Amino acid sequence: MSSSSSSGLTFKLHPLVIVNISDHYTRVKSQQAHLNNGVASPSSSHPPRVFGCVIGVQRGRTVEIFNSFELLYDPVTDSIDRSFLLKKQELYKKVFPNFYILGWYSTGTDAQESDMQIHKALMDINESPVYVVLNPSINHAQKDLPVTIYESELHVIDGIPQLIFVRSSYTIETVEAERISVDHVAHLKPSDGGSAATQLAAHLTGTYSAIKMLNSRVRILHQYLLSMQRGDIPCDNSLLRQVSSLLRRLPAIESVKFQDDFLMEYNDTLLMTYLAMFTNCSSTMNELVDKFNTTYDKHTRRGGRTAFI
Amino acid sequence: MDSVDALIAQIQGLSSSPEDINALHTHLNQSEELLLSNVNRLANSLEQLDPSKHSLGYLYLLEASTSGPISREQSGEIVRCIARFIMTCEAEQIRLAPEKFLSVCKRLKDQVMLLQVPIQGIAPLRGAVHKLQSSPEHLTPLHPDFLLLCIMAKCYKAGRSVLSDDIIEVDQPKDFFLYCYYGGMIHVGLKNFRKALEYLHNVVTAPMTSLNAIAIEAYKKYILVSLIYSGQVPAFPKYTSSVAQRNLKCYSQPYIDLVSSYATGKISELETCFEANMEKYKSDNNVGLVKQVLSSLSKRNIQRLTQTYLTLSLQDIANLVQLGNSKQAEMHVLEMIQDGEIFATINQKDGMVSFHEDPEQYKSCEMIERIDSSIQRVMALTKTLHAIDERISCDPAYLAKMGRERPRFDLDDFDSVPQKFL
Amino acid sequence: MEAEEDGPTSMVDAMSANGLNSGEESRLKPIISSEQMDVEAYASLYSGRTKIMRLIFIADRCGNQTMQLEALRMAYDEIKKGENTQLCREVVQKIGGRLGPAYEMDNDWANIVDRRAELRKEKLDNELNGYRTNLIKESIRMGHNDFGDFYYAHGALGDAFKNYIRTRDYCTTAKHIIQMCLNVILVSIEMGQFVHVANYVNKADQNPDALDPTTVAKLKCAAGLTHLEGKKYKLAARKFLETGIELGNNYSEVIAPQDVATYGGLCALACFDRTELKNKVIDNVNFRNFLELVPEVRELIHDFYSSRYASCLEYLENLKANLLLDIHLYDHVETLYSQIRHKAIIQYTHPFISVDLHTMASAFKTDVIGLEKELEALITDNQIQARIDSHNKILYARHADQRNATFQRVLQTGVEFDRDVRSMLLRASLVKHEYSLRAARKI
Amino acid sequence: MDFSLLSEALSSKSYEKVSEICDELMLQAAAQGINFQDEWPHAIHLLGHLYINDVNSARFLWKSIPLLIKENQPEIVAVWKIGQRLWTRDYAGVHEAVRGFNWSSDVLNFVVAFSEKYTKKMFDLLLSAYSTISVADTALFLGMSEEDATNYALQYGWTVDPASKMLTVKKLPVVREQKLEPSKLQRLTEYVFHLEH
Repeated sequence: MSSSSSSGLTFKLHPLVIVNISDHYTRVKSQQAHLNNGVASPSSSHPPRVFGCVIGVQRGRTVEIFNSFELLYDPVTDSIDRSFLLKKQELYKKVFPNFYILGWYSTGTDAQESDMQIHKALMDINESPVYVVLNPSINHAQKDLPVTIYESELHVIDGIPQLIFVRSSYTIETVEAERISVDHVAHLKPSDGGSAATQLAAHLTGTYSAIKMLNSRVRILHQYLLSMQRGDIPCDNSLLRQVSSLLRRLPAIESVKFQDDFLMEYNDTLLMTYLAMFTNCSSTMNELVDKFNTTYDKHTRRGGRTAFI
Repeated sequence: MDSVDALIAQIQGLSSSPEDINALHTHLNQSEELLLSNVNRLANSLEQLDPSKHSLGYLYLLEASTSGPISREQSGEIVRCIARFIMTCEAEQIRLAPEKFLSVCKRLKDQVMLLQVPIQGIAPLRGAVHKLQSSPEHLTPLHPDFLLLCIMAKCYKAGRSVLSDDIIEVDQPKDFFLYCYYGGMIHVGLKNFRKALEYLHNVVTAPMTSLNAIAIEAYKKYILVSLIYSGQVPAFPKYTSSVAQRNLKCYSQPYIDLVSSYATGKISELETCFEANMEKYKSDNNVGLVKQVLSSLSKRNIQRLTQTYLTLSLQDIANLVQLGNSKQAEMHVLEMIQDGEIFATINQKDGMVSFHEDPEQYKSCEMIERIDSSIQRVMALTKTLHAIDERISCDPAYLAKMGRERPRFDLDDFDSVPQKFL
Repeated sequence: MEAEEDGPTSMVDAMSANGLNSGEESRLKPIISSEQMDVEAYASLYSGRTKIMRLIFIADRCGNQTMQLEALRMAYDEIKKGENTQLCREVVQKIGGRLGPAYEMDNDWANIVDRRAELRKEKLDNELNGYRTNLIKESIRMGHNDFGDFYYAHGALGDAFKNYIRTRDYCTTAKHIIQMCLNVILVSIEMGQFVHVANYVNKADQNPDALDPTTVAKLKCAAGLTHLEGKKYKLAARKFLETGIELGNNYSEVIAPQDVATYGGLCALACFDRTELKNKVIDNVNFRNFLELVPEVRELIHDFYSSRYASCLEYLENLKANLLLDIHLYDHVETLYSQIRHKAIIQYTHPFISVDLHTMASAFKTDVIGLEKELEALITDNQIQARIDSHNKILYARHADQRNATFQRVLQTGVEFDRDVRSMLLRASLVKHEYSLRAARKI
Repeated sequence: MDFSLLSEALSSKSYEKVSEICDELMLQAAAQGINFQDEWPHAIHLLGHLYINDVNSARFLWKSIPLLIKENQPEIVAVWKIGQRLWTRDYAGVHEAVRGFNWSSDVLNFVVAFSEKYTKKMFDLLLSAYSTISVADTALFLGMSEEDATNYALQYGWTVDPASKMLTVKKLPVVREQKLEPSKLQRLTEYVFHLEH
């Protein structure tokens, strides 16, 4: 079933499509969880499947998949909402007149038997549609993108001609604007406010672990020396020399000079922080003043804004 | 049972749970006429109530019983009674009837003023302010009264406890004007000119549609304090109301004259100006301040010398600053060293003074503490601003204006929604 | 005749300029111009009305009887060459018979001139009317122009100005416009109306194709004078420095090339920093030609640049009396001099960590007490970053500690910010209160 | 009136607390309507202000004391005399005023403590403000005889030039213990974090 394609078409897939599918899936999944609201229903236990169309252009033997849109799926009849599809197609035609429906997408580990029904249903729109499958289960061992593109080929199996899905190879293609925005989206994490804070945290964590490491190593040395002093371990002069030279490199925090420099630096840093704080504060204030002036502006502004600050 | 006794009983019965007190409040409001018709009996009935437990009821009775004219003999007792009530009453309860509480406090203030014992009202009003205000940022009508009593009783330090709160919420402009004016006076009395300037500045630059006497008096003092503090009077900031910008100067010509003669840096000119306008300053009760302006000029002139000279003989200082002799110059310099206004050492042997730079190196723990506390202040300020910003973002008046200004809904609107609603 | 006058001066210059040790030599040699002004030589640099006015100006201000009479005599002689009888009467009055009968009012001459003027005016009037009816543009322009010339010659500057302005509407070529502008500029300078000068210089500059180098130079001078009059010395310096040598003696009705050197040199000294002085004055080949005409100015600029302040100031002092008799510069001499002196003091102190006030005082031809006062003023004005050790009479440079200054500024700003925010919130509270009051009243 | 706090402060020689205690006590007493003026320890109260160098408050207090009381209690007037000298910066006069009255036993200790503190303060002032100073002036500032003053100054390493009767001040290097709590670093981190969010 998953032999490779022999059509000789080249597929180019844009990351926007992958992000779209992933977003579609995540959204539906979280909505489903929200709807069930903790009640363990059977449907929440297995992940939902999402469906949509992929659109783009075909030039000669190159198929370039630019974008996608979502489709409504009726689980009872196992089919997609035809009228919705046509309406969407019309809308997209207006925005992207050069794009054609190239095929469809769904989620799952692999192409399923039942998918062929949907696939066939699309053949009146595109006589040889493609099928993009995104595997939503996260597998850290896998380095490749969890996306597979299938084509359908007519094979004669057991004497009966049958349509079967065959894998096609693809490359990821992107344009500048898309690359930047996808890159941006990829770096957003829902857990924190912005990347800067994360960087700071990472930096601080790094420093912290380095210091912790240093501390533990020095402690080991200390214990070693203690044992040596007690006579538990034979005295090793060359090692002691090394320890001594190492110790000399440790910062001598107790010196007056250090105190002085440290205080100086600390004050400088604090002052910068202070400056940053009230710059921050003044921006907040500006915002507030703008709003306030909007709200309480006197007598419909004669002679410009009567600013009160 | 007599109706007043019944009311007393009700007060006694309904003073524990919040629901009861609310019910009592309604009932008391309905019984006002009853109270007013029995004014004479109320003093005795009050003895049956405990001001700390039955605060609300006590308040209504007290208010009614003191509403009539008060004779001189009674007034001592009444003042004591009100004072005791204010000190012991329950803040939660009296805040249900703030007007009544205010009226009682005002009466206390009037009586102590009448009896010429303003000091007697200070502690009670201080308590009253704290009990009445919902937050330390809130200005109550009692603030100015309290400050006035402090000034009258010359207990300037006592005023500080209330002035140390940063007020940002005002109900009545008049309270605000008086509060800032008195606040400025108290800080002047404490010789805390920086703070005084801040308060007076607030009066002068406050939004106003017509000029008021407080603003004029405040402006006069503002000029004097500015001269003492910085040697010059800054121009009106642009947010000053046009009324103030246009008119204040006309009302304070003697003070404007003082500013221009101060700017010449010549003591003699300043003194001439002082003599010429003496009567005006006297009638404004500002002679003391004007004298301080005079003495600040010599100091300022000496300070200017420190910018120019490394060493200078005492005689030269005396000549340059128009002081009588070198001994006087020495005393001036010494005074300024003592007050930390200049950094210098006197060499009596050669009759010279060496001026130094500020020895502050900005690398001490004290400095850290100072910046630290400043940072904390700014952080608190930012927090306050954010809170107000959020309030105004949800204010119907703001939203209505926003809607009018941008009739069509466009996607950019999403950006102006504060992100920190979480 | 003027060229002859110029000859000797430039030869002296050429000699000292070409000498190997020219700087040294000139410093040692006594400065000539300290002697009294040679009025005749001065007057010969100018022509037309300005020559007369300058002579009268000198007579009014010199405070020296011989010189005054000399100047008035020359003015009288010059007036008699022209047709301005009114001016003649004024000068005669000023002379007051002190020059003998030859310099009394020549009424016969005056009557003849006036009568002739009457006739000429009539003739011009008729001509112009004729042109007007025939609507010949060029002739109308000429007519107005002739009227302008006529009035100018008779000292009616206002009428001259009006007529020159009127030619404007009839100018057909760029050349005409330039001519009109030059005429207006000339009259305006005489009237002291420098706003017009500036306007018409601009107007002339808008027709670059019709400008020959001489005219360009004239316009630069006019612009320079305007800036000088407006106390914009830096701009004035630039204009004079840009003036081309083509000016020569072609603009003697307004300015002499010697003036360009003096005005430009002094303004530049007062306003330029060292690099500008070097690039735009000393290395300026074009301006060097002007400077050759006034060797004192050239020398003092060089002295200034090579920090020989005593010599520089000496030159300035010697020039001062004559400059005060200059109709354009007199009002600016004091300001320019004090600016130059301040600049010199600032430059003198600049490279040193400490300066002995005694040495410095002798370099500036003053005593220590006076110098201290000057320094004090400059330090207070933040022009010199230094402090005076009055005890040992030494000036110490003060190197501001940036870090400390930053701390001070930040802490100060922080306090102010805190105060401002809170008072803003208070005002906001009041505005809000008033707003809700008004809203309540409306309901 | 409950003077226990005050007497406690006095007996434990915590003089710097006196003014605060008195101020508050006065307000409380007044609020209760007690006629406190007659038995109020004005002298102690005034001294309390002077002790913490709050001449300003002392002046206001003095102004609010009823005339009759001032007339009847010369000690109050004597205390204010000190205050007056402080107010006018009559450095030597302060010492005179301290010596010029026969203080009652209640007040005596307080006055002595004040005087000691003042002398110390004056010495510090001389130390910071002078490089050379005449013996006579030193004696005036410190309120001592010239001999005592010279000896006092010599203790601190000053040198005396007997010919000109001039003392040369020996500046002491100001050494301040600077200790930074680790918690400060913690706070700095918090600030930076506050800014990043």
